[in-house]
Amino acid sequence: MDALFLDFYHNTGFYLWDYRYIIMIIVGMVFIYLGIAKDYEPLLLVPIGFGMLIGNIPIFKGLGLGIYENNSVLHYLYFGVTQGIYPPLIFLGIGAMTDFSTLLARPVLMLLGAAAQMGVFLTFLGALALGFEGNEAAAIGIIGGADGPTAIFLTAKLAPHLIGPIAVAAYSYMALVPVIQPPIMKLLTTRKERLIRMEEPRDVTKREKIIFPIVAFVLCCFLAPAALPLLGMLCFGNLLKEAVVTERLAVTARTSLIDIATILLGVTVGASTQGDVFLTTASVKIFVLGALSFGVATACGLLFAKIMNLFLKTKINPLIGAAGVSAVPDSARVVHMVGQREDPTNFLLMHAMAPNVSGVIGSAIAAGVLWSLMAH
Amino acid sequence: MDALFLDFYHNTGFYLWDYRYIIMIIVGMVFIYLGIAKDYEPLLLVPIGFGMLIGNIPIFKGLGLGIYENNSVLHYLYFGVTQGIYPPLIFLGIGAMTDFSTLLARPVLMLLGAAAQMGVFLTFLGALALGFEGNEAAAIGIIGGADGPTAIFLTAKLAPHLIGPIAVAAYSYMALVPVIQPPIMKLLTTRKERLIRMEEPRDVTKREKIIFPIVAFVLCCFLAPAALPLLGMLCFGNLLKEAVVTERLAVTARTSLIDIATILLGVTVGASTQGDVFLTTASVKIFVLGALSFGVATACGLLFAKIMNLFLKTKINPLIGAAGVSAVPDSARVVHMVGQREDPTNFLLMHAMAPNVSGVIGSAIAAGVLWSLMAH
Amino acid sequence: MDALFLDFYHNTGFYLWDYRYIIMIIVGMVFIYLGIAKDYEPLLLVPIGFGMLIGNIPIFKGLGLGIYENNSVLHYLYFGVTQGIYPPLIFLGIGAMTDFSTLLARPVLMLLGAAAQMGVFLTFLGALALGFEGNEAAAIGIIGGADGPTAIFLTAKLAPHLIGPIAVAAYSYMALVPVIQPPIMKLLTTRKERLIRMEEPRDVTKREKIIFPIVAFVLCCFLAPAALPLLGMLCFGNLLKEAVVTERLAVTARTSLIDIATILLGVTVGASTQGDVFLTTASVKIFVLGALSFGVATACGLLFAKIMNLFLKTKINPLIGAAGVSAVPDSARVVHMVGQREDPTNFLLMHAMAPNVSGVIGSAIAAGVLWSLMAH
Amino acid sequence: MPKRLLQKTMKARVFCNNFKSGGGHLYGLESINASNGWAISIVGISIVFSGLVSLSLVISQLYKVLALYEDPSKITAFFKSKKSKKVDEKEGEKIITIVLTRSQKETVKQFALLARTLDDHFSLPRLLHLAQISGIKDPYPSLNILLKMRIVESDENGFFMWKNEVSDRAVR
Amino acid sequence: MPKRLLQKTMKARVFCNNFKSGGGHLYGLESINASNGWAISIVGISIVFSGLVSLSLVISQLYKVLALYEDPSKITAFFKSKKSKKVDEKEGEKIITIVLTRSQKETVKQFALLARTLDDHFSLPRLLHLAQISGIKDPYPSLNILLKMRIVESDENGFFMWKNEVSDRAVR
Amino acid sequence: MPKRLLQKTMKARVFCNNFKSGGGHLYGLESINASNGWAISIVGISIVFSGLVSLSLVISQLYKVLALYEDPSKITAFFKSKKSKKVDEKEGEKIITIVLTRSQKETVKQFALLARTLDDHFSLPRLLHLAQISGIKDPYPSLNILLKMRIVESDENGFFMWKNEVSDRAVR
Ligand code: NA
Ligand code: NA
Ligand code: NA
Repeated sequence: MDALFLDFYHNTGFYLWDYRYIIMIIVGMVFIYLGIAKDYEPLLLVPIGFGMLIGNIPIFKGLGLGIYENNSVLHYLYFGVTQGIYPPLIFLGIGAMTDFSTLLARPVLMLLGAAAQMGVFLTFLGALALGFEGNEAAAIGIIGGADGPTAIFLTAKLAPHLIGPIAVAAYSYMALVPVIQPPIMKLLTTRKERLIRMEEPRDVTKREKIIFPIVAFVLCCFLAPAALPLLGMLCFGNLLKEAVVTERLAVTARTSLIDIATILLGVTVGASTQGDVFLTTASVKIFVLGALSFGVATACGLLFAKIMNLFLKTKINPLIGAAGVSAVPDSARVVHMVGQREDPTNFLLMHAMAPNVSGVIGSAIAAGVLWSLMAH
Repeated sequence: MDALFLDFYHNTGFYLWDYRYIIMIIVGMVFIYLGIAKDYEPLLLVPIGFGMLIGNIPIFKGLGLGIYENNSVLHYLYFGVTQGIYPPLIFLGIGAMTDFSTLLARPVLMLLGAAAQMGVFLTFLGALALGFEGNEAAAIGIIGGADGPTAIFLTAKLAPHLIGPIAVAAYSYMALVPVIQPPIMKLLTTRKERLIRMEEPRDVTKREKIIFPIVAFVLCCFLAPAALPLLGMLCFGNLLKEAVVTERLAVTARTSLIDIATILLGVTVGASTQGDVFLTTASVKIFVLGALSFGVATACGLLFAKIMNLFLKTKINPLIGAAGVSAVPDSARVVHMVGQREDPTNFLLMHAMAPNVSGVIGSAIAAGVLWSLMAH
Repeated sequence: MDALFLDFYHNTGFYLWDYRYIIMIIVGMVFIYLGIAKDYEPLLLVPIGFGMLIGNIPIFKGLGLGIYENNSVLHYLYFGVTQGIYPPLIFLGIGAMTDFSTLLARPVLMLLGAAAQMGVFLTFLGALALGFEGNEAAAIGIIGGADGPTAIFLTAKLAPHLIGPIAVAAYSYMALVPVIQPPIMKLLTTRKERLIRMEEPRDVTKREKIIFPIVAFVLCCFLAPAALPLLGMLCFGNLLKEAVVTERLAVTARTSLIDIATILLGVTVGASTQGDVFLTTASVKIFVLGALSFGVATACGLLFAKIMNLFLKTKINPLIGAAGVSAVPDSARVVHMVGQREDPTNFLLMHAMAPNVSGVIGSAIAAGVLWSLMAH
Repeated sequence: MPKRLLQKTMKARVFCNNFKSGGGHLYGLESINASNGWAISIVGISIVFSGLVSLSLVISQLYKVLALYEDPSKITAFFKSKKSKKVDEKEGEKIITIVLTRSQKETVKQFALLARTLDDHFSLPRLLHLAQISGIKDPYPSLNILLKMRIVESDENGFFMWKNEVSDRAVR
Repeated sequence: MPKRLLQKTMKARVFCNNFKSGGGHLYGLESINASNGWAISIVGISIVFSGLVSLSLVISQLYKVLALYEDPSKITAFFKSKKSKKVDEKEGEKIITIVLTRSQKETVKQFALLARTLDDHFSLPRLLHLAQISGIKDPYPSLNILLKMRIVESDENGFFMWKNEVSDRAVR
Repeated sequence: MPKRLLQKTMKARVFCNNFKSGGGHLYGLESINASNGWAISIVGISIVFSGLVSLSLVISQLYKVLALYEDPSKITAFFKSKKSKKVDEKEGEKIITIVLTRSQKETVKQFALLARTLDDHFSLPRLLHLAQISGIKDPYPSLNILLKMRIVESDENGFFMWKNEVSDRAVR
C-alpha cells in the first residue's frame, strides 16, 4: 500500500510540477484577472485564462488527459481549432450581429480597413527577418489583423504548431487595445485633426443592407477565393440578420452557436499552451512581433486617413483610421474615447464602426491571400 | 513579382470561372430572392441559396476549400448531411414543436397522410422508367414526400451522389407549394366539395397527447424498423414537448438545436451544388420528376379524401387531402386559403393539420421501407 | 411479390421480436412514467426511457440502424458517450448553474461530501467480491457517487461494455433518492438530532465566489490530475457564472449546451440497453451493488456528520450528511423534507446544499483516482 | 432465426442486384420490371397504409381505454372537487379578510409575472432574488402577504408553488 | 485550363520551397529576399486593397442603382399612399365608433404585448392560446373586438397580422 | 524524472495485471486481495479526503486573506461612500427640479424594462431603436429627459449605463 501511495504521489501535480507550468498558471490567472477586473474582452480572456490553468496542471501521459493526447476529451474539442472549424462558426455569429449600415452610408471609409492590413504584411516581413519560415511568418503577421478567429484559422492552416502562442498573442493584444492604441493615436495626429467632426451618415435602406452581404461575398471571394470559409460565413450570418424573415436562425447564430464555439475555442486554445511547449524563444518573438504588428496597423490606418484627407472635400477625422485594425468593437470605442477627450460633444463611435467592420473583411481577405500564397 | 501576380490571378475566380458556376450563382440569388421577397420557406431557401453562392465561387483545388475536398471546413460540416445526422436532429425539433391534437381528435384523417405517399411510389416507378437505378429512383421518389429532412436522409443512405439535386428539388417544391397545389386542388374538386364544413374536433386530453408519441413510435417502427432514426427522434421530441416536465429540453430542441442543424444543413446542401457536378441531365430529370411527384401526391390525397367520403357519414372537405403531402405547415395553409376563397368563414386550417402531420409520419415510414428494400 | 412481402415481414419487429426486447420496452415505459407522473428527475428518466424504446425496437442488422453498428446515426451520437465528451460538457453547464455560497460560508461541511464517497470504495470492494474485474468494479463503485455524468465518464474510460447498465443504475437510483434515503436517515439519527437547527451562514463576497473555482480546480487537480476533465469543466462553468462579465457564455452553458448534451446523452445511453446485451446476470449484480452503494454512501455521510458533532462546538444537523452523496439538488431537498417532518420551521435546504455540491467535487476526485489507478 | 433471415435477405439482394445491374441501360416498363418496381411499390404503399391505419385504430381505441381508466378517477374527482370547493370557499373567506390596496394589487401582479418565469415548484429565495433584481418594491413584506393569502403555497417538499386561481381572484 | 494552372502552381510552389528550405537559417533582409517576402507583401496588400476598393465602388453605385430602381415604385407609392391614407381615415372612423373602456384598453395592451412575441403572421388559435395561458380575461370576446377594430387583420393566407398603428391609436 | 515515473508506473501496472488476470475467476475476499482492493480503497478515500480537507482549509483562510486585503479598501470606501452620498444628494436635488407627469413616469418605467434587456453598458442608438420598435411614444424627447435626470449616464467610454436607483426614485 505504501508503494501504491508513493506511486500515486508520483502521479500528482505536486511531484510532476515544473516551473514552466507554474509560470503559465500564473499567466492564466492574470488573464482571468484582466478579463474580470479590468473588463478587457472578458468573453475571450476568461475562457483562455482558465484554459491555461487546465492545460498546465502537471499531468502524467498515457491516460488520455492532455490536449495533445489522442482520445482525450480536450483533444476532441481541440479538433475544431486545429481543423479551423470554430472560426467560421464564430464568423457566422459575428455576421449575424454586425450592422454594416455606417459602411454602406460611406463606402470610402472601407479603405481605412484595407490600410490597417499593411500592418499584417509589414509584420510578415519582420517575422521573416527574425528567422521564421514563410508559413510561420504569415501566421504571425495576421496577429496585426486584430481578429482572433481569423488568426487562429490561418495558423491552423499554415503553422498549426504555433496556434497556442499566436492565438494568445492575438487575443491579448485585442484585449489591450485600450492600452496600445491611444498613445499612437495622439502621437500621429494634431489636436486640430482630433477635433474634426464627421458628417452625419445618410440613411441606408433595408434593400441595400440585404444586398450588401451577397455582393461583398461574391466580389471578395472571386478575388481571393481562400477567404471563402471566413467571408462566406460572415456574409451568410449577416444575410440571415438583415433578411428579417430568417430572424430565428440569426438569433441562434449570434447566441447559442457563437457562444458554444467561443467557449470551446477559448478553453482549448488556452489549454494548448502547455508550459513545456509554449515557453520558447519563438513565443517571445511572436509576442514582440504581435505588439509591433498592432502598433503598425494602427499607425497605417491613421496615416492613410490623413492621406485621404488630402483628396477628400469633407475631411474625415483621422482617428477613425485606427479603428481599421478591427478588434470590433473595442477599437471603435477607443477612437470615440480619444475623440471625446478633446471634445466631449464629438460622437465618433458610429463613424468608427465603418473602418472597424471593414477591417474584419480586410483581414479575412489578407488571411485568404496569405493562405493561398503560403500553403504547401 | 509579376509571376506571382499572374499566379495569383490564375487562382482567382475571374480566371477560373465557368458559365455553370455563374448559372448556379444566379440560381442561388433567385432562391434568396424567393425566400426573402416572396416569403417562400425562407428558413430553408435563404441558407440553401447562400450555400449555392458559397459552393459556386470558382476555387482552385488542393488548398482544402471546396466541400468535396477532405479537411475543408465545409466538408466537416457536410458530414452531418452525408451521414444523415442532421435530419434526425431536425426531426427532434419538429417533434418538439408539433401539436398532434387534431390528429388525435380524428384519427381517420391519418389515412390522408398515407394516401399522399402514393405519389412517392408512383414517382419511384417514373424514375425507374426514365432509366435511373433502383436506389436512385427511390431517393427521387421521396421528393413527393414533401419533407426536406426525410428526402436528404434517404438520399444520403441510398444515393449520396444525388444529395444536391434531390435536396434542392425537395426544398424548392416545398417552397412552391402555394404555387403548385391550388390549380390541382381546383381541378379535382367541385365547388360544393370545397364548401364542406368540417366537424369541430373533440377536446384531446393531455394523457392522450403524452401516450401518442410512444404508441406511434413503437407501432410504426415494429412495422418499418428502418423508419427508426426519423420517427424515433420525431416522437422523442414530441414526448419532450407534451411531458411538460421536460419543457426545457423541448425548448432547446425546437430552438437552438434545430436552428443549428438547419443552418448547417442548408448551407452545406447549397454548397454541394457545384455547377460542374450539379448541372447534368440527371438533375433536370430529377426536377421534372420532383414536380410530377408533388402533383401526383397532392392528387392522391385529394382523391382518397373523395373516396373516403363515399363511406363516411359526416363528410370531410376533400381539400384537406392535399395537406397529406406534409410540407408542414405551408400545405395546410394553402388548403385553408383555397377553402376560404369559396367561403371566407370556413376555417379549415386546424383540420388540415391532421393529414399534414400524418404526412410527416407517412413519408418517414415510406423512407424506411424504401431504404430497407433498396439498400445493398 | 409474395416473396418480397415475406422478406419484408421477416425484417419487421413482429417477426424479429424477442422477450428481452419487450421487457426492456416495458422498462423504458416505466422510466417515462416515473419521470412524467412521479416527477422523479424527468430530465434524465424521460430521455433514457425513450432511448430504451429506440434501442429495443427489434431491428435487422446490416442497414446501419442500431447503436452498435458503425455509421448509424445513433452510433455517431453515442460517440460523445463512449469517448466521455458529453459528461464534461454537462459539468460545464452544472458549474454555470451551481452556487457554491453555502459551501464557502462553512467550508467544514465539505468533509461530508468526502465522507459520502466512502460508499464508492466500499461498493468497489463489494463488486470485486462478486467477481468483477478491477476496472469493472471501479466503474460500478462510482454509482455510489450519485452523479450520472461522472459515472458515465468513468465507465466510458474503464469499462465501456458496462455503460448501459451502470448509467441506467446510476440514473435510476438518483431518481429514486426520495425513496431510498429517508428510511436510512431515520434509522441512523435520533429525533433530537433531526431537530438541530443550523447556524445562519455568513454572507459570502463576490470576490470569494470568483476565486473559489480557480483555487478548487488547481488544488484538486494537482492532487488528482485525472479529475481534470470533469473538475476543469465544472470550475470553468462556475467561473463563467460568477465572473458576471461572461454572463452570456454562462447562460449558453447552462441552457442550450447542457440541454443538447443531456438530450443526446440520455437518448443514446437509453438506446445502448439493447435487451440481448443488457439483460445479463452482470446487470442484475450491478443493480444490486448500485442500490447498496447509494445506501452505504448515505449512511457514511450521516455517520460522519455525527462524528463531526463530537468535535464541533456548534453542532450540525446530521441529516445534511446524507446530502453528501450529491444527486444535486434532489438529495438536499430530501434532507430538507425529512427535517421539516420533525419541525416544519427548520429550513435545512440551504445548509444541505453545501455537502451536496461538495459531493459533486468529491465524486469527481474519486473518479479521477479510480481512473488513474485502474487504467491499463 | 436471425441467421436464416440474413441468408434470405442476402439471396433476395443478390437477386435484386442481378436485375438492377442492367437497370441503368433500360428504360420504361422494361426498366421497372427489371428492378422489380411494381412489387416494391405495392409492398411499400401497403406498409405505409398498414402503419397509419393500425396507428389510427389504436388511437381511436386509446381514447376509449383512457376514458374508462379515467372514469373511476372522475367519480372520485367528483367528491374531491366538492371538498376542494369547500376548501376554496374557506380560502376565499381568508382572502377577503386581507383587502389589498391598489399598489399591493400591482405588486401581486408583478410577482405573478415573475412566478411565470420560474419552474412550477420554486424556492422562496429564488423568487425573492428575482423580485429584488426586478425592482419590485418591498419584496419581503409583499412576499409575506402572498404567503398569508396562500397565493404562494408550500409543496411540502421545501419548494413553493404559485396558485394562479387564488392570485387572479386577489387582484380582481 | 485548370490543368495548366495546376502545373503552374506546382512549379511556383517548388520554386518557393527551394527558397524557403533554407529560410530557417537566414535572418534579416536575406531571409526576406529568400522567402520572396517583398513580392508576397506587395501582392498581398494590393489584393486586399483591390478587394475593398472594388467593393466600395460597387456599393456606392449600388446605392444609385437601387435608387433608380426604386424610383418608379416611389411614384406608384405616391398614389398608393394617398389611397392608403384614405383607407386609414376610413379605418379611423370605424375605430372611433368603438369606444373602449379603460379595462378594454388594458386588454388590448396585453394582447399587443403577446402579439409582439409572435411571428408577423400568426394563427388566431395560437394567439388565443397564449391569451388564455397569460391569464387575459375573456379572451374570446376581446379577440372579437380586436378583429372588429381591425387591430388584428387577416393576411388572406389563413394567418393574421397585428396592426400596430391601429392598436396604438385605439389605446391612446 | 518523468521517465523514471513511467517505468515505475509500468512496473506497478504489470504487477496489478498479474493479480487481475485471475480476478474474473475469484470471488469474495480472495478476489479483493488479488486485485489489491483494500490498498486501492484506502488510497482512494484518503485522496478524496485530503483533496476536500485541503480545499476547505484553503477556503477558510482565503476568507481571512481577502478580508485583510479588502480592509484598506474598506477604509477608502468609507470616505468614498461619504463623497458619493453627497453626490447622490446633489443628484437628488436636480431630479426634484424635473417633476414628471404621470405619463412620463410610465415612459420611464417602460425604458427601465428595456434597459434591463440590455448589457450594463449599452449604446444610446441601441436603446432608441428598441424604444422605437417597442412602440414607446416620443422616444427622442423621453430619452432627453432620461439624460437630463441622469437616469441614463455616460460611462465615459462612449457607452451608457442605466442608473436603477435614480430611476426608481424618479417614478416613485
Ligand atoms: Na482586421
Ligand atoms: Na410527407
Ligand atoms: Na457525489
